[in-house]
Amino acid sequence: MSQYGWLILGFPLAGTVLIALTWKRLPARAHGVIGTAAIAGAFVCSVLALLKLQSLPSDQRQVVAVGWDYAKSVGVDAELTLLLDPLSIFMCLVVAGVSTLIHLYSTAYMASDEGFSRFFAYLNFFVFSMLLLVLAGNFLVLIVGWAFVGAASYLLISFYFRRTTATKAGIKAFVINVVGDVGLVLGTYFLFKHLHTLDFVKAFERTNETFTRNDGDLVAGCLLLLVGAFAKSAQVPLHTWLPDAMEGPTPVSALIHAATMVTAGVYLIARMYPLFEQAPAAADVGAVIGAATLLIAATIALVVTDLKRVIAYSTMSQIGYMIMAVSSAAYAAGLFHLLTHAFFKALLFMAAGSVISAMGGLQDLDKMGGFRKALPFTYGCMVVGGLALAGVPPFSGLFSKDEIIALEFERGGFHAVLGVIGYLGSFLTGVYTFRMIFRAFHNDPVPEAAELIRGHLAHHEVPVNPATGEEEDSEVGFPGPEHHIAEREPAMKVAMGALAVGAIGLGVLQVPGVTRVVHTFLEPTFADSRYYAELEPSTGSSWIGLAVGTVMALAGIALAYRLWVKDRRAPALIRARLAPVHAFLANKWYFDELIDLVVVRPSAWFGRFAANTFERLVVNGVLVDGTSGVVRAGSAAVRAIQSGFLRAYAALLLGGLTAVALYFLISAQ
Amino acid sequence: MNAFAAGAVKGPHIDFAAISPLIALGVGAVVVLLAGLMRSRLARTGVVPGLTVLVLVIAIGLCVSQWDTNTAVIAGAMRIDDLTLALTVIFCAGAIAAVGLAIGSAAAEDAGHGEFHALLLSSIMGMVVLAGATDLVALFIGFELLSIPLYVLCASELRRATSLESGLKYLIIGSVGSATLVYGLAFVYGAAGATGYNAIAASLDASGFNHDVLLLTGVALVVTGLAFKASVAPFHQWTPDVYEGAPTPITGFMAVATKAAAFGVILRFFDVALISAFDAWAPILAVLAAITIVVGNVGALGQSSLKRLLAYSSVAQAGYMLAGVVVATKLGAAATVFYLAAYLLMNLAAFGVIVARERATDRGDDLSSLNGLSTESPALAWAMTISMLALAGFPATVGFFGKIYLIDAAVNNGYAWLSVFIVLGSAMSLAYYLRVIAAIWAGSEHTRVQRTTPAGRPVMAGGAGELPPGGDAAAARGDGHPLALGVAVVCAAAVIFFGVYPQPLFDVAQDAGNALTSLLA
Amino acid sequence: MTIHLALLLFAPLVFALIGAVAPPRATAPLALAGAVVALAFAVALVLDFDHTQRGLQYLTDDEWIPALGIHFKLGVDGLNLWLVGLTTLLFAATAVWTLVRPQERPRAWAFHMAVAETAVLGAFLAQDLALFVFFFDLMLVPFAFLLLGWGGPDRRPVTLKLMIYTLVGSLLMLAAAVATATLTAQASGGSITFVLADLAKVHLGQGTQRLLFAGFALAFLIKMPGLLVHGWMPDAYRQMPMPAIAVFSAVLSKVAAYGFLRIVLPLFPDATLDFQLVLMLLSVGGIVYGSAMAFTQTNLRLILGYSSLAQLAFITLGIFSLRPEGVQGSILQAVNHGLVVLPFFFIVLLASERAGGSEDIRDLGGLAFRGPVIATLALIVAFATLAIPGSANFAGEFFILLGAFKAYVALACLAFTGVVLASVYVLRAYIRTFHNRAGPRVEGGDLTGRDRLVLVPLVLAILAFGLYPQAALRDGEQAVGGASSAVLTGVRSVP
Amino acid sequence: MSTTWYLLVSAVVFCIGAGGILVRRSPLVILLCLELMLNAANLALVAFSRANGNQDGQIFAVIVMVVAACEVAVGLGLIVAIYRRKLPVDVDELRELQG
Amino acid sequence: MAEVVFFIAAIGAIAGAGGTVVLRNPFYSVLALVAHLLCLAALFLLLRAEFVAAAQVVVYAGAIMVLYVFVSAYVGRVDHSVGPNPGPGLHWTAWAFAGALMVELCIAVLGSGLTVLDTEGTGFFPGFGSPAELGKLLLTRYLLAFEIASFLLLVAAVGSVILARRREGLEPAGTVSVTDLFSTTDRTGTIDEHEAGAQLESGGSPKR
Repeated sequence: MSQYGWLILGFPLAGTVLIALTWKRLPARAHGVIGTAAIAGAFVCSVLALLKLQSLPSDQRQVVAVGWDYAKSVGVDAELTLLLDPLSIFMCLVVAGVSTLIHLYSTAYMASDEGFSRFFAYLNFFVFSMLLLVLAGNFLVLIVGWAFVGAASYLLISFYFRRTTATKAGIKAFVINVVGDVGLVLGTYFLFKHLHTLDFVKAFERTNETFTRNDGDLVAGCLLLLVGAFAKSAQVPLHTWLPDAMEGPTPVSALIHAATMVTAGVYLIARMYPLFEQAPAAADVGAVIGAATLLIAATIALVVTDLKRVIAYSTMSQIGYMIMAVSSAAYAAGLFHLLTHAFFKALLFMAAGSVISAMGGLQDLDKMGGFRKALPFTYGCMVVGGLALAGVPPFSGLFSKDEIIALEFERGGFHAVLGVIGYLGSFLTGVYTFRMIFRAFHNDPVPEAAELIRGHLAHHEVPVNPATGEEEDSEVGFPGPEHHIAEREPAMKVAMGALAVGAIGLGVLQVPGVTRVVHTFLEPTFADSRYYAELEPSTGSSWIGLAVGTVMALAGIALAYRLWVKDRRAPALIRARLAPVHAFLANKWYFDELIDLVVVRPSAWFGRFAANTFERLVVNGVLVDGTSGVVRAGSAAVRAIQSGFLRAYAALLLGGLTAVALYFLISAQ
Repeated sequence: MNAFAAGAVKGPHIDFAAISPLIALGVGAVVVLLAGLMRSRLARTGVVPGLTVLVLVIAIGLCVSQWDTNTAVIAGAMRIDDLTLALTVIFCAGAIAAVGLAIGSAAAEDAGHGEFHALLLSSIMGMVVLAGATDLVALFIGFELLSIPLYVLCASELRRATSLESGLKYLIIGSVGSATLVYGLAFVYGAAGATGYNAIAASLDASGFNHDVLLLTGVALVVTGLAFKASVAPFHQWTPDVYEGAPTPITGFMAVATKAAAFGVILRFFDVALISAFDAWAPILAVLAAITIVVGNVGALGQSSLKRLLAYSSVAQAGYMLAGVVVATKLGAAATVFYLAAYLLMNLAAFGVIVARERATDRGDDLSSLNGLSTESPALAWAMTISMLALAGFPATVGFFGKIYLIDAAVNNGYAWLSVFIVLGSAMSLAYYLRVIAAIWAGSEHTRVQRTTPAGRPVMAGGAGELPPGGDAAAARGDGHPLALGVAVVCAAAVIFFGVYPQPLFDVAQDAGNALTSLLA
Repeated sequence: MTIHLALLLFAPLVFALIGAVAPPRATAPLALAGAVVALAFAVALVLDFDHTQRGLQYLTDDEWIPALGIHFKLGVDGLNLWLVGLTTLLFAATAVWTLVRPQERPRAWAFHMAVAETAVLGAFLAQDLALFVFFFDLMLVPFAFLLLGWGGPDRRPVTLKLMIYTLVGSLLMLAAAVATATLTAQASGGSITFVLADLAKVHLGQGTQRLLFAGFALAFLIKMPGLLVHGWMPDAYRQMPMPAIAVFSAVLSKVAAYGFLRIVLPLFPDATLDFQLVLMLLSVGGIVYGSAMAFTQTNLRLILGYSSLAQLAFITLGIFSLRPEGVQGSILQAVNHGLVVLPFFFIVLLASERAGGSEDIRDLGGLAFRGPVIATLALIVAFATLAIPGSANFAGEFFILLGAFKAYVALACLAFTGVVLASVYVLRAYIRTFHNRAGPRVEGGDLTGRDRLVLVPLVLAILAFGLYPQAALRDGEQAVGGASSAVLTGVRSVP
Repeated sequence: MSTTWYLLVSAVVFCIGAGGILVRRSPLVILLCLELMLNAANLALVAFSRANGNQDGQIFAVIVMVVAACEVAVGLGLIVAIYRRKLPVDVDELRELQG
Repeated sequence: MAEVVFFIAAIGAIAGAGGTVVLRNPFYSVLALVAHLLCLAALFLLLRAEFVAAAQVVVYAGAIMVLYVFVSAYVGRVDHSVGPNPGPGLHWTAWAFAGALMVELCIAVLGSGLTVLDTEGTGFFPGFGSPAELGKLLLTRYLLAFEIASFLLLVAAVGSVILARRREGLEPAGTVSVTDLFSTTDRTGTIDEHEAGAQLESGGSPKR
């Protein structure tokens, strides 16, 4: 069993190293193959691990694989351990599965890019990190994986490193992720202080006997873990990096910033459920933040005009659902949504990538339109993804999302309010998703679309940075000079098709009253949960919920259709009438400005203060110049007294004598 | 008590073996003086210094051969013990170096070789008397025999106005010091009723006048007189001027030997005769030590004359050494002697380099004369560098252990605060020692450029004692004076040797410290 | 009693002395040989070390100066084993560096470097207080010469500043060391001794301990440098020749941290407890301040300088948490920091060579395009520097902060800001050097084969250490208890 | 007359000599003032000798006289040498060395 | 009687000392010092120091002072030059220090616990202070000091020869005539420099 764990990690790592070492010796194509194959290998291993796991009795489906002592000293018991249980295998399957498809997509999408090999090395490294994260058997390894995905994310966001926008976005993402790491580490400290172990299994066993319910340190620890989760999963207020992360190549957005990495927070909360159940106060905070995020992100998505950013905010919003779910003990629902979301969101990004290619690299919705005929396959995929996202039956998103909402109502109390917010979110999701689709694909074709219909893929004379319009060095070679659309690339088509199938059909895993595959599969992991078995809405109420959800989604889609297809002057009117609201949303609720005001500016001020004032006045002024000044003054004095006048010397001698004699007179009896 | 009635006066027993170094020096002085009358210039310039060195070597040999004697000689006027002998070796070693440095100098030429060297030997004789004196009269006469030849020697470069100026300044200030000293000695004599150290100590113990105002005022005057000789602030002001003005070999000699003599007499006078008034004089000496450390180090900053810089440095070093006296323990005395020996080596290396540079450049003893020394003469450069590092108390030089020993002594008897002054003073001293090192190694841009052009030329050798191979003209010019080079290199090598293996010096110092039996361990 | 450590200690010096008389062409290889011999010794030492045993191993103990009770006593235990390894590794790397980038006047250079290595090794190995002080002060001398002889245009005043600044501390330490021995002898009634083990047996009075502690602490803080007493650092970092500052930053600062562990904690346990909070506050201040300064600087050397300030503050924080975790982390982190700083400096050199000699990030940029290998290696080093989890640096910081957390939760939380800021300034430096558009004078290609000799082994060492930091932790475990047991026992009564 | 009186006279003379050194600029007169100081010491020595009833002080005084003579000889020689070099025979103008 | 002599001699000594310092002309200063020395000799006699008193008169007042006279005539008076000086403050400081020192010395003398100071002195044996007694001491207890003193005189002689003898390359001095000795004006006359050197040498060893 444990060898599968190592193999799952080994394939992508080997892929990274192999690509890195052969970057000059092998053709770039080969690296695409190696990268994809490595991930596919990991997926196969995951499947094998799944089969192996299912063959075990359910109470033994928790295997710990021990590598070697990592940092085992003076009471810290950090070994390199992997934990293979249904939850981690579930995550492995999602990560490896979606990754394989995205790698496949990338082999075509990135084909003309100079950084092709680098891209696959990074991407493989990311998958390795992500798998390490989900397979981690103790806190330290989890943190390592956690940080590695952050690093991989950084590398891929600033993949086009000649763009200052990209490098800025990269550092922003990384730093916020480090904040999350810090939260995680500090949270670990709070827990370790009492549990005296970093091992998950041991820690969870000891939780209930060590901590009373809502124990102060436990809540603090859990809240800090939440900080980690929020930073990684782009929850308010640590979400600002995610929209900027769209600077990365589109497959990266699909893989990291939609399907896998950003859901790590969900995984974390699910993984730590024994702690959160013992610290419900912290769990409630998670749920509320999740709900807040889903709403805030959805509202912003209504006004954003950058194609990828719309999807990014939608991702935030959907992860809000998941966080809300797992924080409310709806683990299976949350993870199920994670699964379906991975498929339809990756699909949406891939489709968006195709559109962006068709636009010659531009991402602005304002400049798009009428691609329906030019990109029929892409359009289809987009619609499938959109419907799944909005939650229209029978697409997968409906089942997963509405299961969450149903469970919120089932929990009762303030969770019911969260459920209402969930429905509101469903409505908004419908609006913004189809706003995007309608604006890109419907209405009159823009020149690029028209050209494409005539069979010619638009290329700009001078490549520009889509974010700023700044001209780019042409000799750089990345982004590549050529663009690739799904219609012309079989690899892209295969990947998108596979994802589309998942987006449509995965709902069958958890049809209320019919199937509960995910729930059953994950049961061994959550065996000790207080809620897992009990928290179960009745089939009837679930179906009612599905109905309400469908209505909300359709209402949203209808509104979008009315605004952006039927009555195309309406948006401008609304915008004019609600100018402050629009400004508020367009500025993303001013979160960037707020963070700038609260964190960045004070830090920068402190840095300037340190450099210009403190360093100059205290460190160099008082401590260096002051001291040396005193010495120098003393030197000047001594040399001034040394006037060369013999008589003055004699006078000092006599004066000294007088003083010495005075001392002796006084000390005499 | 009628001597005439008793017939012939019976002279005191004289242990000729014990005072043989003194005799050797005295006889040597006369012989050298006579040898200086030889007509042949070669004889005068060659034989006289040779004879002088011979005398000094004999004196050292006699000292070494008598090691571990401890006897009062000539009716108790002097004590020949390890302290006296150790200091005598230091004087003679300093003098040998001075003779080496003085060969070919204007001072010896102007003064006449015989006279010059005879005066040098006489001065050493005075130092020996001073270091061994156990009687106030012997102390005073030794003090004068040490000083008067030096007044002349300072002024001996008669063609140079500053030499005369330094001679006059030294003479007048020195005489004021002597007068103060003798006045103080008079008071001490008056209070104790005797001139012998032991008699004084016994009398003070018996009469209980340890803290009598008359005695202490006398002590104050004596402190002033002796402190003046040891360049203790605020009685130090003659030092920079005289050191700068005097002929460099004499400056080097004065710096090491006079200081050693002054500390010898201070040690013996305070720790033997006045030991019972310890609690009265120790605090003020400690304060003087602190002032001296500060003034010396502060004054040396910003000096461009190397001799002047070393003069202030010697003031500071006097402050360090005073710490060994203040504590009035055998450890303290040993530490002082150790430091004196260390100081001899460190300083002579520096003076050797200064003499060499005075001959080689037209910049005299100015700091700029060292610019580019690292290329011109690596041996000199290393000697100077080692000397400066040692004076600053860096490890792997003897100065490091000197400081450790002094601090040990200070802390051991409750003067920890003084050790803080010692180390802070050392830190300050870096500011000027490093300027010297920087001048040698970093030099001016001009010399730096020159240095880089001849690629592959061995610029630095591994050890201090190594000359660059081949007849490199620049190097030969830089080395200047072979004897000065020799002095510098030998002393620098010794500084390093004793910096790594200081035990022999420690043994000597401990023996010397133990000679003061009046002290506690 | 063995002679191994003495051989290790003097190997570089002996080779350098041979090199000084050998033909000039042989100098650099001989210097390298000396460094490699020392490295081989150290590796053998690490491999042969018995980590289950408490106390010193490979003891060398001879009387050096009986008059003062000073012994030539060397030994290794968990506290210094890996630091010795680090020192030899980094000096060997520097020797290779010198081989691929020959310095002017190679003989002198090699000689000073060898003296430096011997002095640093001596300070790490010394088990006698006077011997420690001896080497501690000595190691400054070669660097003064390196700065004077090979430094930047302002080298003279800067040498002065560096030397005086650090020597003020060193000399106070000298006084404190002598006072320690003397007062210990007085307290015990025995004869004077400087042997650390003997000194630790005697308990000095509280007030005395405080004063002595202050002397040592000041010396160590200045050398590190610690906050407030880092005034020498910017100038020295700017002016020193690159290999010299690399070693200086990587190794010398660790001697100071090590000094706390070897000397201060065992000898002055009471004072350590008294000053714990002060030192921890100073450390946290250093972490925040150093990090903040590091991201305001534009000169890469200074970024590294201030980052070192912050990193050393982390190490101090760990030591003065007075928890085994913290101490353990500090030892590990000391090794880690050395391991990343030297290659980082080399990378700065490579970058500046490709940007017309400028070390200012405003003149750099875009190097990754033509130099992907450099960029990748630099990336690994950069990530290790910012202590990304998975690097040994993170393991070190994890332990340090855990120790600090156990001592004072609030301070640990503040210290974490340093972790965040580290990612800011390291990535800023990395991006401005390797990413973005090319700077105006940037040209030149990728890593050359010769430069690879320097960089690759070090990066491999970083990676290996990141995979298995346990190696150092295991060896340190016994000593951590031993070195600080006096304090740590006292700590138990502290809330 | 008690010894104290002699000592007081000696003290006065000593201080006059000391003050004289400070106020006169001719090295010649300064040497004279030095003589005054030495003579004051002599007076004190002889007075103490009388008070203590031993002759050590008188011997001391004789030695001091010898020393005084020697200092004078060298001092005057120096003054002559300075004069011959056409340097100012004035201690205030001999200040090439300073600082 | 002794009191009268004491006061006369004491006042004379102090006056002589004052005169030495105050008089402008170095020549008069020398004369004042001679007077001072003679008074001092009287005090010595009162203190039963016959040999010292005699030596004072013969050696000091006689031989040494003659040297002064010669040299002061040779170099002339110099107290009139107006060059740089340490400033008027030094004058006041000088007397302040001297005064303070005098007060301290007086306190020391008056405050001493030594009772013998308040007497005329302890008893003495016949021959106290006589040349014979002193001579005996010089040859026994103070033999070292005596021998060193003689050596010191030799050294002083050699030293003054070094300093004062004529050399090539140094500008020749003028000559001094005996009449100039009594000149109160600027140096006008000269003395034969060879003679001056001889005088110095003879003056250097008054006891030989």
